[in-house]
Amino acid sequence: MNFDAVSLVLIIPLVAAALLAVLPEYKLSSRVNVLASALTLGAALSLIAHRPPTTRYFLVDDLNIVFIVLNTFVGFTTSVFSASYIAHEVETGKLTSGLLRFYHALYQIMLFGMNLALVTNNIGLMWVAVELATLSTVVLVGVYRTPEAIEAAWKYFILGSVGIALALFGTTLVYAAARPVVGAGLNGMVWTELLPHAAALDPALMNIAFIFLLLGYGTKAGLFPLHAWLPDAHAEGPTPVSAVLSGLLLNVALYAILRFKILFAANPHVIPPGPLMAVVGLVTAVFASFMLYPRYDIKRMFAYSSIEHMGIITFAFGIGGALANFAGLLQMVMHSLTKSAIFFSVGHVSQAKGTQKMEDIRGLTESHPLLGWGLVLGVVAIVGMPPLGVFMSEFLTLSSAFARAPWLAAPLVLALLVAFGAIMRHTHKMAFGPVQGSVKPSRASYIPMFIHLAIVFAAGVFIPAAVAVWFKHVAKILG
Amino acid sequence: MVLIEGLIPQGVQMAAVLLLSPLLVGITRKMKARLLRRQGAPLLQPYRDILRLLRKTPVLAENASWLFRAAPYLILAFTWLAAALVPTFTTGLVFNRTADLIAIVALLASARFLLALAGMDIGTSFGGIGSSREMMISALAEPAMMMVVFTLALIAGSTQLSGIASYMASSAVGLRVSLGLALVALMIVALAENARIPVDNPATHLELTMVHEAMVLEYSGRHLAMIELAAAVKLLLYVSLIGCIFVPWGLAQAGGGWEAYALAGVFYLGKLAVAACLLALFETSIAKMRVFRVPDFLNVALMMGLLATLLLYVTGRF
Amino acid sequence: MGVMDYNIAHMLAGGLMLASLMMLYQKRLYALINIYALQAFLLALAVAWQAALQHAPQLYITALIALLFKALLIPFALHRIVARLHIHRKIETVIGTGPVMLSGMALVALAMDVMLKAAAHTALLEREDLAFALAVLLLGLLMMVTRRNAVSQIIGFLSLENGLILAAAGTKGMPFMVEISIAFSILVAFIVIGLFLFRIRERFDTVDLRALDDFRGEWRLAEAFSGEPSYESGDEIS
Amino acid sequence: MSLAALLCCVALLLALSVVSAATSRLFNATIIIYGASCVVSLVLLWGGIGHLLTPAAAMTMVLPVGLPWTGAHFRLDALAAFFLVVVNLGGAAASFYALGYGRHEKEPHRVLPFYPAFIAAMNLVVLAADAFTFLLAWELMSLTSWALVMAHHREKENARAGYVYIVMASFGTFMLLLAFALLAGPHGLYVFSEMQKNPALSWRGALVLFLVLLGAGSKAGIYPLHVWLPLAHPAAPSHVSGLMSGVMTKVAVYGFIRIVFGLLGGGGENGGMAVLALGSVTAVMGVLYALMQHDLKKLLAYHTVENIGIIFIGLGLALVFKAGGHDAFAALAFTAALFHVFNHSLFKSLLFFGAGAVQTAAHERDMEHLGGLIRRMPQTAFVFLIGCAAISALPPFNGFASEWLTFQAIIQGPVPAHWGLKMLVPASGAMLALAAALAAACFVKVYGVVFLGRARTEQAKNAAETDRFSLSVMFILALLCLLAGIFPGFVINVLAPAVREMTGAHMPQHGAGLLLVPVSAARSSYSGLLVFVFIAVSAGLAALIARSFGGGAPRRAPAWDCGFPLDDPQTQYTAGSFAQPIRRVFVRSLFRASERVEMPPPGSPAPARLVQELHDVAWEEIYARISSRVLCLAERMDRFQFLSIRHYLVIVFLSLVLLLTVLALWF
Repeated sequence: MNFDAVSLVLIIPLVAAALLAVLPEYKLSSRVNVLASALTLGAALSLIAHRPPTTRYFLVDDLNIVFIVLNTFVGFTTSVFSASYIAHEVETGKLTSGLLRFYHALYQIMLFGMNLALVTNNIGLMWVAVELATLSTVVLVGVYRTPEAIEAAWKYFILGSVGIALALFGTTLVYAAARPVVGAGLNGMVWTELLPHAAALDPALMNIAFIFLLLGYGTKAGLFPLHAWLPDAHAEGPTPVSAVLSGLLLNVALYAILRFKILFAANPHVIPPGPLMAVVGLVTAVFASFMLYPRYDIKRMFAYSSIEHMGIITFAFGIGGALANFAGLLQMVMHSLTKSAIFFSVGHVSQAKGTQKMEDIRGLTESHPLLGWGLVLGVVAIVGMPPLGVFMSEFLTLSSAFARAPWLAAPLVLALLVAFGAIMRHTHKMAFGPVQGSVKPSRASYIPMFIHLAIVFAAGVFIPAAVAVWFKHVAKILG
Repeated sequence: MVLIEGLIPQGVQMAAVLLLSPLLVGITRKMKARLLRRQGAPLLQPYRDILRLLRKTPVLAENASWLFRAAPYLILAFTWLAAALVPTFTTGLVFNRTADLIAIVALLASARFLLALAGMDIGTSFGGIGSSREMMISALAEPAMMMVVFTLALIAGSTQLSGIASYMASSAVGLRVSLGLALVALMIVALAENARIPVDNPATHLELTMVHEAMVLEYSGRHLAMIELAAAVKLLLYVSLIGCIFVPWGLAQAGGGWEAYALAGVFYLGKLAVAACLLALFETSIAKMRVFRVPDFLNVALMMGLLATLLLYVTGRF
Repeated sequence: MGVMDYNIAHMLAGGLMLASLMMLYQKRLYALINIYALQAFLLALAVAWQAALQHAPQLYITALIALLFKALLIPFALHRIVARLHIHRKIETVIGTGPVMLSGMALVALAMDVMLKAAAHTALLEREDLAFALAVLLLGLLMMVTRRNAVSQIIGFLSLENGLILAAAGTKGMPFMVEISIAFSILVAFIVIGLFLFRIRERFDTVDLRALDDFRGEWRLAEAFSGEPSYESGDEIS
Repeated sequence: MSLAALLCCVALLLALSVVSAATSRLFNATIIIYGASCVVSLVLLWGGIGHLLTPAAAMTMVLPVGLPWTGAHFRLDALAAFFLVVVNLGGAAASFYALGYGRHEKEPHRVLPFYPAFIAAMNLVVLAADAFTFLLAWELMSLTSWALVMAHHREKENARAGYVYIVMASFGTFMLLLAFALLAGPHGLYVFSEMQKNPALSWRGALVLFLVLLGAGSKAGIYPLHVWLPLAHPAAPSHVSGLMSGVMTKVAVYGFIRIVFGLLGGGGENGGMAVLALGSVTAVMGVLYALMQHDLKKLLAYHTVENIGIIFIGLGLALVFKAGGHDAFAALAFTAALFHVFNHSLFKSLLFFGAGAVQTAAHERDMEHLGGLIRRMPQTAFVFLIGCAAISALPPFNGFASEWLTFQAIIQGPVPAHWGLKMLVPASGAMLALAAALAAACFVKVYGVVFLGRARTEQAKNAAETDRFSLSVMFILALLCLLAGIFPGFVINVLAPAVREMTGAHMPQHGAGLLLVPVSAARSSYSGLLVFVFIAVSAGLAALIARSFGGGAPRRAPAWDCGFPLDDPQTQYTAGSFAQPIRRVFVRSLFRASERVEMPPPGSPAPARLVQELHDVAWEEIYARISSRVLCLAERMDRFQFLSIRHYLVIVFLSLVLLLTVLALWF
């Protein structure tokens, strides 16, 4: 294997992880962390220009390059945010340098796992990669070692493991279905080999496989009723991890589902995966939107918002068609950027105010104007108001769904409205009104947050033609 | 030339409504007194009252504003304009096109608006009481009046009063249920708008139920004269209105010549006299209502007007 | 492939499933752990047999991992945990043995029905392996949801995972077998270490999961704010 | 002026927003930002007027922003030009007003950055010609105005107002989005010109109308979707309140017209009926709410609801006539509606500016604490009186002219064939008359209690006349109210192209502008100019003549008050007592009003109390219920947050078994 960009995307995080595991000083290691993430991002960007040839192990096509670039980008910005976040945690004594070594190394391992899951051309390797990413995030979630954090990590771990097991069984079944057609051995797991023969695969086995894969990777993606780990994992872990969980790991799981969806949709004898995904997505969105109301913890609320968005995205992909797929893809990108920006803001807010309880956070726009308005802007974006990017994707999702199946779009509107009401209700109280809690200025790094929001804003009003064409092409791939 | 020829009857009408209105009040009062077996004031007493008021020095409350001083003249102007547009002795006057029946109702509303404001200017409780009740009554009377307008417009195909009057005078109308309903509604509205019994008592001050008089309590001198005159013009307006719509006989056609105008004028005076007598008769034979019974009374008018309109809409006839 | 080959494979896979069923009605922890060890041993044999049948040497590694790690190391560790942590030897179940066994039977039937119908085109052996594996997987899940005790829940997961390895090994030529079994071993190790960790940090007095429930997210927050008692952590929802 | 130039102006406004976000804390920022907004608005206004006056073909433009493969389409036709005029007239007036008013703002950095963007968004809505751009601008308008509502965020009431507002706005946007989705069809033809080519039919058409009524109606303030409006409009600074009430609701009307008339091609007879009925109810309910209200700005906001009702009566009639094929009458009704849009934007801005002046002068919005301001602020009082007269539909002002046209449309229009309409059309006439009469009553209350009488508090006593900027813009608006009232023919001529675009016909052209003739002079006519001249001349003459009798100059004396003048200003009629008769007559059941006297027990020195209760039925029956349902449902679902791991596993297990069973049984 020569040293091409794909291997760089994978090797840099691995090397960095090894290095970080031994570096003692947290300031240095957080810089190394940023550097490594930046290098990975650079490697990923170079993939756009020079697409490496497809091998049996690695594949870079229009679909996953979106994910890869997004992944490495958010990974990079989060590492920047993480540096300032961690500094504060060390000051307040919540984390020790020993734990931080652990933290930084695992951060890179997690990135490695996710990148591997995205670039691999092999459904077995993909499974391994997702598991790796999951395990590393489990540890990251539990890093504070408070009872709540351990409980969240444990829950995440157990439910995630069951999900992983189900996904593996599904993968095995796909291979079993493919073997008679593609032949035994590695080829039976290579996605680019499977796809041309999709129509010939045993439909009955594929049906069962789809159930297992949907449940398995759906657990990772936080689809109802498999979402239970997600809110707590977001709420109890360090905020950079929450940002990465929401912004990236969910996408990776979704990416896996999408890959399989393409495969299943190509076989006319299999139960079409679209409707099932649409229904699951819809139920997820409606459920999560209601769950947003009785929330006390700010991070948990935004975690539920992530679930809601995953529901919407799954719904959009389930509906299918050029418009809805485009919308789903766009929504996914926008959600990653926005939600991580929100978590950046939330992280600093909860550090500044010393609490994650929304009751104790009041009048943010006055006490911490930049953070407060950043949060408001992020929330405005996440609930789908223009001129920010989520609006465009929700516009397309809703309008294409409503024109085709009004009865499916109606619950989605309900979900969006209920979620809107809930998030706004909480945010309103936090951002406005008389100040409550600490007013001491926070030493925050605003750059990652505002970069994300700027991109989201730009995408809301202007998507460059090249990107649009590319996304549209992907939408076509998705069927 | 044509314009001048047209302007003369218009001018006559305008002068007539202004000059005749106190007489109408006088006749009514006289009739009422006689019905009560009193001698009553002379017929021309209202003229004397107005003249006397004009000569007196007006006394203004210390905190009266410019609005308070300007209102009487504007009230008179609005009322007078409205009255000038109602055909008294002839249809087709030059100014007729200025405003149709809806606009006439609105002109009266303007006058009332100013009067009610003037009532509140000094900041006494009586003024407020009067304004508040006046607006409550008008809130019911105006829609009822509008329904009457609708009815007439649907029958005559016009909201132009001279058009309506000409149509009513023609033989095409006949007896209609809706017209009857409209007449009753219009009469109720007229009673309410002119502060007559049973809605208000024009003859008393200082009664807790009073409406119109309460608003003008603080006025004196020429301001009061203007308001009294405006009230008289308004009464004349409603009488003329009922006359030209429901008793359109004797109206001269436009450009009918002096003889026709003169004859019509005599008819008109006769109508006024009869109306005054009927009004007096009605007022002496009925008691004043409690103020919160008034809405019910006006609701009758509103319902009748609405019924008349609906009948016309639904059936096209009646 | 001869009849004998098939029969042996069949017997081993069936044995795996039987072990799962046996686990369902165990009342004592040690017995449960022992049966798990038995199942892992059977798995190792089954994988080795598959390795021989498929001429796939890498499967021997998988078999070896199963034997050393699952049949020996983990049961040993679990024994130690139970002894060290003074966990009740009696297994607390959510529903009685009878219903559990009945549901287990139903699950086996479901697995057979779904799988045998589905894999009609594939080889008989593979089909049966997949069917048994699905049954083991479902039984493992059933065990996880009917036990309150953390150790027995984990054993449920482990047996579930045995089913997965069986399926993977039974599917001819499945790549990444070694990677997958290593990945799973790490997972399992994590779980077991997790158990230790919790104990070591003395966060929990017992490994009964009800103790963990007290730290469910927002639990205390919700109580603090609403003032009303929250939901019983019992079994009214299932 | 070309469309590109107009769009540049809009971009300039947006840029202004960005600039002010950075500089709003500077000393001169207020003047610079408002001044610049005013100038840009004037330029846009000029562009709009120019397009209306010179009959030019519609201009279109596509920018490569927005939805990637459609781009952002913009179009300037007569209708858009008319609303451009409405928006920018209001925008320029508000900006100019704010030059004075804005100086009282304590936290300009919470107002300035959003203000130019708000105006820009409204302009964009009017110019947009594809669904995405339209909705984007629409929601941007909501967003910026929400931020402005939250400018004074520390007051608890404002926070609630902002919340209700933003939720309702989002609801409306979603409804419009769905309507556009139906119009665009499954292939996503989002450009208006494409939508026009294949209009939605049958149930889809009805659904579109329904959704637009919900969407645009909620923004415009149709009953019972109006609840946010009286909360949000008063919460904003007064110049913004004026914009929101006077202009933003009109943009909502524009949205309704654009979609229903322009894209859907009319909603059919049933649709027209629904709009008519809603308009009538809105008009009456709006004014009744206003009568019960004693907060000056809230009251004005409720009057916006009323006037929106009047506008929708006109639009409903236009739809009905259009469905019946009576284009000329549709044009009449439509003209009436547009005219009222224009008029309302004038006098509602004027009134809100006046209210703002009162608020800054007396630091009070509650009418019960004001009074006698005519003596302290005579000029404000004068223009406010004109505003009151105009909104009460009194001749010779503009409000009357447009309401008169609406009446004419009702009366002169052909009798519809539909039995429901036969009932509804006259009923809507009655409702309109009732609304007009009640509005007059309400403004007697407003003016009488706020400006007349004696000051009820020290603050009111010490109020001072407002600044020159505010006064001059109020005078201009008052003058416009008068001019539009006495030259309605001119306005109608200008409106003709827009009316023709939407209804296919237009009202007869008016000549020199003396007479306003809806159908033919024989049937009805009105001349505001003559009325004005006559009133002015005869009132002047009457004054002259009356003086000539020798009464002499008036003498000042204490008020007579039937011989018992009471010094305490509290003895005056209050807003509450003024409204009491109407309250007893009209609103008892509609508002579940109750009054009871609480008598202390015998011997107790406690005062007896009169307790009045009013219930907002629309709020309690619809919104409170919905929100409690949602919260209740959320509470129930919240169980899922608190299950144990085993329970979650049970759920996973059951879903797996369920799916497998389904598979086993069906496949």
